[in-house]
Amino acid sequence: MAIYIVKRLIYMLFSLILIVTATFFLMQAAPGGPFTKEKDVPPEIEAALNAHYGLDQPLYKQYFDYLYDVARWDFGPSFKYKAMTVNEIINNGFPISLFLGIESILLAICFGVLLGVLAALYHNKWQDYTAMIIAVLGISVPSFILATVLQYVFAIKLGLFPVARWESFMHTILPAIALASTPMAFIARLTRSSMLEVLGNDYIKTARAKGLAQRTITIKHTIRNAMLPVVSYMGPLTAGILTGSFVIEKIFGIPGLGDEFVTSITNRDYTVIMGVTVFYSILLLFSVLLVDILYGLIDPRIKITSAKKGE
Amino acid sequence: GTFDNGNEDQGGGGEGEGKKELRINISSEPPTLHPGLASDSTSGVVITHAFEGLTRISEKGEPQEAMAEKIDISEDKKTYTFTIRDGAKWSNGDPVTAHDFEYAWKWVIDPKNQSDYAGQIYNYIEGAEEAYNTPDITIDKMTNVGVRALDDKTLEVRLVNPTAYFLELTAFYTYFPVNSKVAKENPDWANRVDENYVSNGPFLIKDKSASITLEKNKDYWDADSVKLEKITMDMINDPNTEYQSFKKGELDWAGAPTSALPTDVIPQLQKEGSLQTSVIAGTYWYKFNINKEPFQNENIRKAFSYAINRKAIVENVTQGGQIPAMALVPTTMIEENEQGYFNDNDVEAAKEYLQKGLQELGLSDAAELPEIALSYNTSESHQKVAQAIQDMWRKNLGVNVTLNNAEWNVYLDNIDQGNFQIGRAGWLADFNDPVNFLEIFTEPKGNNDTGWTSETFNNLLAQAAVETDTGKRLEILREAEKLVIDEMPIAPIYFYTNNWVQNENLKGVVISPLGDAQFKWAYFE
Amino acid sequence: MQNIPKELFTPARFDENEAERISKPSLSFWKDVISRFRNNKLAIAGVVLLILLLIMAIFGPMMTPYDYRTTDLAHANEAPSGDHWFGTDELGRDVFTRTWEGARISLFIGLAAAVIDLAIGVLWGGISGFIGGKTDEVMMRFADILYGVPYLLLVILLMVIFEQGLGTMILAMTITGWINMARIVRGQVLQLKHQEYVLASQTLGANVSRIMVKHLIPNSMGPILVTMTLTIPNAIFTESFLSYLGLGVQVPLASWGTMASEGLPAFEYYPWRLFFPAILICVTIFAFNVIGDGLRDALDPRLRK
Amino acid sequence: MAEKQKLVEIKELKQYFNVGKPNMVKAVDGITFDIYKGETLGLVGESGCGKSTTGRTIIRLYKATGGEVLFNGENVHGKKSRDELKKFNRKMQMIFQDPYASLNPRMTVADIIAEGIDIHGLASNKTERMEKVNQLLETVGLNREHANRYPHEFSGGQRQRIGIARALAVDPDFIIADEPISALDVSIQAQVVNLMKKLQKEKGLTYLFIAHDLSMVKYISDRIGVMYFGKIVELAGAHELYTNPVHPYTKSLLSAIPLPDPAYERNRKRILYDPKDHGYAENEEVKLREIKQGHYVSCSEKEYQQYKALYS
Amino acid sequence: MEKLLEVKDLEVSFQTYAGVVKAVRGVNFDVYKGETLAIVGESGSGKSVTSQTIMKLIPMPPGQISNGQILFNGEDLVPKSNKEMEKIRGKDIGMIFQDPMTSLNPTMKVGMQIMEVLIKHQNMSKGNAKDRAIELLRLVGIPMPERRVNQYPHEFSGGMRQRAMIAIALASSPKLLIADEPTTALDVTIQAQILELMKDLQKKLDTSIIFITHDLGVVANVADRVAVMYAGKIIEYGTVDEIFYNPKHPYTWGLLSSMPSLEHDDEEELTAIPGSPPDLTNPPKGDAFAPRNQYAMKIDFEQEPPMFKVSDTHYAATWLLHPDAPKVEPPEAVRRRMKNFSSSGKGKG
Ligand SMILES: Nc1ncnc2c1ncn2[C@@H]1O[C@H](COP(=O)(O)OP(=O)(O)OP(=O)(O)O)[C@@H](O)[C@H]1O
Ligand SMILES: Nc1ncnc2c1ncn2[C@@H]1O[C@H](COP(=O)(O)OP(=O)(O)OP(=O)(O)O)[C@@H](O)[C@H]1O
Ligand SMILES: [Mg+2]
Ligand SMILES: [Mg+2]
Repeated sequence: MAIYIVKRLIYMLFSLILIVTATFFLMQAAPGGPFTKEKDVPPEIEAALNAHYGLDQPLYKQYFDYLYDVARWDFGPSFKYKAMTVNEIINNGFPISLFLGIESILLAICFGVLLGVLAALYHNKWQDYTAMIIAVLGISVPSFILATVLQYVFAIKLGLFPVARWESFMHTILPAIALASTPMAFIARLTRSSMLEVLGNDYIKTARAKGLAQRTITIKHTIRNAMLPVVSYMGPLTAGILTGSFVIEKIFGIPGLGDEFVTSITNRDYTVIMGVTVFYSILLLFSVLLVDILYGLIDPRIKITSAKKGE
Repeated sequence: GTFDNGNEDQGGGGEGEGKKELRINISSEPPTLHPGLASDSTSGVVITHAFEGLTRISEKGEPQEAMAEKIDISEDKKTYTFTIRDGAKWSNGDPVTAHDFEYAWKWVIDPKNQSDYAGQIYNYIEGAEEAYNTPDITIDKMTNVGVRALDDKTLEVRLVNPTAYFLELTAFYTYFPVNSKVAKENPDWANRVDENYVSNGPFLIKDKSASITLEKNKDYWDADSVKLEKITMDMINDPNTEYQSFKKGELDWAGAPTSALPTDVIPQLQKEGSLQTSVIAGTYWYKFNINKEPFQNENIRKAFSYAINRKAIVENVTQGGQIPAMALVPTTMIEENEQGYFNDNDVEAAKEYLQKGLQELGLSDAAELPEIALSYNTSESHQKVAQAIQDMWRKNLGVNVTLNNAEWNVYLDNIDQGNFQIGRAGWLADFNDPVNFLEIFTEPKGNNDTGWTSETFNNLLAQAAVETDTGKRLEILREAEKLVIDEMPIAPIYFYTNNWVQNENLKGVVISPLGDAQFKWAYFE
Repeated sequence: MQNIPKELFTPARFDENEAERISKPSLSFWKDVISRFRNNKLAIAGVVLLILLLIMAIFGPMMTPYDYRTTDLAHANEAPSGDHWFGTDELGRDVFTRTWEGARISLFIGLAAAVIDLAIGVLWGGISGFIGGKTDEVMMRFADILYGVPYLLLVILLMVIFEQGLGTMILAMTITGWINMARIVRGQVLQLKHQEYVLASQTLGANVSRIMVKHLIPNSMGPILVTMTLTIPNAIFTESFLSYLGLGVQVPLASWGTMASEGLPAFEYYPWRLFFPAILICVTIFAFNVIGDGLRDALDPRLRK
Repeated sequence: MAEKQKLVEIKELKQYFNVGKPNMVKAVDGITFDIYKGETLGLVGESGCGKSTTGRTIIRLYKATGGEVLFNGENVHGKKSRDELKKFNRKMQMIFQDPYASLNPRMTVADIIAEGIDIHGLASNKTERMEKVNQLLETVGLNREHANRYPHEFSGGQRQRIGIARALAVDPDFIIADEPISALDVSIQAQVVNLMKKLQKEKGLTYLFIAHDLSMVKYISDRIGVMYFGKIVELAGAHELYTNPVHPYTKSLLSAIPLPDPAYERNRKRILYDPKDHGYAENEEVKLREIKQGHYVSCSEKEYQQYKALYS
Repeated sequence: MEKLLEVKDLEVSFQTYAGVVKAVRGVNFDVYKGETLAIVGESGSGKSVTSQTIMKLIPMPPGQISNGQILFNGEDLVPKSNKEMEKIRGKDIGMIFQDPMTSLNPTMKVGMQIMEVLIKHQNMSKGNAKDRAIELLRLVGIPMPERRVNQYPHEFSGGMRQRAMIAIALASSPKLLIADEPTTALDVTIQAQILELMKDLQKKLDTSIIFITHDLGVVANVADRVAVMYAGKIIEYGTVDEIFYNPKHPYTWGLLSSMPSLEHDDEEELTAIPGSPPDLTNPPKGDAFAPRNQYAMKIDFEQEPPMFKVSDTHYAATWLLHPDAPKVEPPEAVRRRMKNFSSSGKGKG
């Protein structure tokens, strides 16, 4: 196990370096730069700025300098937010995105699994169809539309929640719901289909033959076994949601990392792009690893140390 | 000048009688809180309330003494002597001195400090440009720069040219003072809002996190005029959310200048009568690339420009009370421009010009024109305008133009490379003078991507620069403007307005001719 | 029992070949699938809906005297009426015409993205899972890396390199879109590759491509279909995002995604601008979902003992 | 027997899984035996003792960890080039255990049977291909009407026959049958076994017949090998093995077979086997030794002497 | 002897896309206290459906009990609700399934899977249940049960898993144990162990067993009485000796003669039953076995045979037993058996 994790960590490091490299050169290749302004900056000033931030150096040198800094977990200053370092930006934005992310993941999992389980238990009955319609709505109404509609209905018309900002728990509810809807729908579909599969297994019959009540069977024998595909889906999803959703953060005026990430790209704020990418990739790679380890915990048959089955 | 990159300018309702706290939205985190580094309107709003320059734009829209108690201007209008007000204090209790101004301005032109707006100073002040271009210069060595504290109270400034609008410039944040004692000891003083963040304005920044909180500065020299106890500036980046927040009463202000109203709600607000509109110094235009077929031909350019129904666009598309532009310089600077130099929606003339142009190009029919694309940067409002105009060209000229949008930086890059036929641009003045619009066209580079040049035009501008008589100077400038409109390297569309909605009880907000909002005098009824 | 005629107790002619007869009528696989599918009312409803949508996409724009691009500024933002069945938009264009014009693009994009994601994902995931070992590790890490690189940056770069247009947009959409499909297919293949019919094919000397095409892919159709039904809405909205960035369909051409996004801020006042495209997206996704479910059931070998 | 021609020679074949990991399994641990042309060699042993692995390693589904397999004197595990491999694939075929899992549910019977024909290009056109398929169907006792049907429409026995037809399509000399009847019920087992015997007679096939049902193995095999934990413990002629089992494991196995005879069953005594009973010393060499002509038993030198005295 | 279970006219069908599958078409049998009834028959003949119907474990829908009664201790189980059945399942009736590899929950410890039954039906505390689970594992012959209770099924071998299944089925000492092909997946040595274990436990607990299999060797080993099923019907039943030594139905003949015996002559062909089972969505008219029956008469294609009585304990449904039917010679292998029957005299006639 330890060996396996060490091995995976080494792979992760490689992947990370490749992501950093790719992002670095893509970013450099994108037109515009951090100092491209609405009004043309006089060339002298631009040159001075470039020199100051080391952007006049040959690309390979900038690259290796950057790698060196990343290795020390120092992402440098932001080009746009002159008073801030990238580390500060991440430190400020991430806890907020994390909170929102965890809230919506919990929502997505709880309701997604609930819907999926109901749909499977009442296969081809009205419960199933209702769950299906909710799931279809969740899949086909993207978060930004849902966010706006929720905001309008629950904040403006009914006045139950604040419209925007990040101040109290009440402020987190609508964005979390909007963010959770699509993953919830997907989880519901996944859970339904894997529940149906599990329900067809012989050991469910065994459990029924023991005289266990339906509820006990569902909770103790089916859900856990049906969670594997959901867990695989959770890997990339967790990383995505934890680092924040740009649209939701924008719509609800939440000062999280997702908004920062997108803005940094439109601003060509090189250091922020790189810093957030590194951070995000580490999260991503860790969650993929975590999923593999979780597999083993959920299903004792899966030995992560041997071939990893179905991510 | 600043290009407007697409934030629509638009704008009332709300309760809160006798409230002492104002809540507004500035859309995003201010990139900096250092007056010398700021180069954007978001930072500008915060800094303008936290700091004060020698002058401040008054309720009437004119510069007024602020930190300066007295201003003497020399005969040749090139030397200004400012006397600092008694009782002007920094928030840490230090008096504001002329040295603080000298230090702050020189700090800006010190190339080491990478101030984007260094040009705002070195273009006007004697010796400053040279200092800026001297490597290894330090503030101490800038002895030839025309700004000098004669004593603690007196600041002498020498200009390169007589600059009619210099006192407006001194109200601009790049010209704000910084506490030189604190700044010298602690070069990063502006990075954090703590005891080192020392300012001298009507409000003081107390907190900066998810929002910025400013509180009334009790020691401010004109504290009696300041009625608000607190201003909170949120950072909601979505116009619709901002507007909804306003409706819910969570904000006292929504829309320009620090944000924009969602275009679709504007007509509704107008109907309700709550929309606030003010004309500002900015022009929205389409530029023709005269190095690309078929726009090397003046008549074709004219045809395209004349075939636009600006009134329809302003009334039905942008809907924010904008003024159709048949001229370059906004009406806030030249009132006569409400009429402009040609007729709006002059389809007959347009067709004639088209015919003429086609003949000159050796074509017989508009269908033989090369493919034409209209480029604009991604934004909902640009897109609407572009679609409407595209349809006008099709209907009026029978020309099919394709639309081509791109992400902001990509768009800028394309324009810079001359990679366009027709491109969208908007120019918002940074100071209240026609020159700000005209000087764009002096060279076929920089901000003039059309490739258009004219010696006559350049001569006119040179003449204007040294003309001290305001009336004459304006005449010369108008002549230059006419020249641009005659050759039509750009097709002006409309003059910008600010649109916003505000709490009904909120009074005393000052909107400058440039469109900036000041809450120094604001209060709730 | 008593009055059974005696002659019935004579031996019948016994024919071994007759015994081998299968009493069920012969149905080919696809006929079987189709008959199974046809019994699934919900799935049929999905097909009917989809056909209706397609018909409307073809003929809808012809049903009105308007076209999708002619503006009529005097009649902007009008509510649905006898003149404009779905109302008009902010430039006075007929929403009905634009909606069905948009259907062409959105349906095309949705299907194209789904098909391309499918092709790449199946190939990548299939090879990765089937060969396994180091190849698998490298291929999957590559997918992780692509997933890790900021998407917006990729899109911006594509925008610089390629001409604006449908092709570029589809490229932008599929550049990372296939990854999910690849993961799913890989998971399936990991399970299926040990099936005896795959081994049998190997002992006959089949090569990888044959095994993929003949054995692994057809037997992974279930999860593939589910994933595909999820790819479609994604593509429809990614299209509006990309178009907004300047990579795809150009205005005044409409698509459901762009119409919904543009209608969103105004939905309080002009709800029809959001409602019609949004509801049609839902209907489409619903149709694809039930068809997907129906197909999966119809293709499921376990229902076919 | 000695004059018979060796078709397959298996020498010290080893197949370990997860080599180098803590969960390494020595599924096949150095087995050596020959298969003669035209004979059926049965392979029995308890579940998990490595029978399937042996078969699959021989046919190269797994890469052998050690040892070699000679087919007609050629080492099949040394082969590299595609063409050589293909040629080899034609000569050696396999029938699988599970008639449900070994036929692709989404292919028609004709396509399944013709898979080998397609791969090796044995038919020049469609009609020839169909003709071959029909012929094969008839060979395994099905008729041409079945060609366009799908596996799920067939009973287990019929499916297994389709599997056999698939293997026969490439005209192999040697067929490895991995528990071809275990999953079938008795009445259908007979169908398959009869067919296999018939084909052997007609085509001179050689079988490696893997099973754990000893009565059926005895019926079909000429010689039988008994496997225990990755090793062959006894190898002898079928009749010889049943009448004179030597190795205690073989005895235990034979005693466990239930017979469809209630009277016999009521009196059956089962013999238990515990490997510890051998009491082998640490360095004692345990290997296959011939105690009688054609009868090999895995034993130590001491046991060898005992067995020899007892049985010959 | 006392009847524990009576199944009367049981009919079960499944609604499928392809039509209604009539899986069980009128089955009657009884199970006495302490006896073992074996049900044999071809794959798909309805053995599992019959046994699962007794427990009401068939999925409903698509399954449906369209007719019949299942009297357990005189009480009809058919109209009982799921809630009521929960009290009977696992307590009065235990069940062992065919495949030990898939019948245990792979993600739950084996101990827990046994404890569940005890907690549910005996209201035991967790601690007591665990002790009892260890005891049960020991009873079914699993070494070191203290350690094994905390292991997962995949850490058990096939034989051990099947024993764990038996432990679950026996946990609350049921009166009836239904074993659905409990040894098909096991090799002979382990199979023999399991069979011995079951017989042993039956003796100790006086349990009745329904033993389903298609392995006649196993039947011969465990059964007191045998029922032979074909296409959803019982076509012959009798004591084990009657069925093995004096079979009457041609299908039973086919079954018995298709097995090679150890003394069987290797050169001789096995007598296989040709063809494949009928399609139960559309059962043929007359005797379902007729198309595969080489002794079929014209009447077999016309009318279904009733149950003919052979002896008090032995019945068979074939027109061959009709007085008008011609006398036919059973196949060679069967004749040999019959000879044994009469010569050894073990049959009760
Ligand atoms: N791919 C594999 N990876 C790891 N271990 C394996 C693999 N295949 C087989 N084994 C192990 O090798 C041993 C022998 O397996 P094999 O399938 O050859 O047994 P068998 O004799 O065919 O058993 P059965 O009668 O159950 O089919 C078993 O312990 C099995 O777990
Ligand atoms: N859930 C179901 N839906 C539809 N048909 C079913 C279902 N369960 C069983 N059947 C059908 O009922 C018939 C009897 O099946 P059953 O499982 O009882 O056979 P069996 O005698 O136990 O066979 P085996 O020996 O293979 O276990 C079969 O034709 C089967 O296809
Ligand atoms: Mg095996
Ligand atoms: Mg069964």
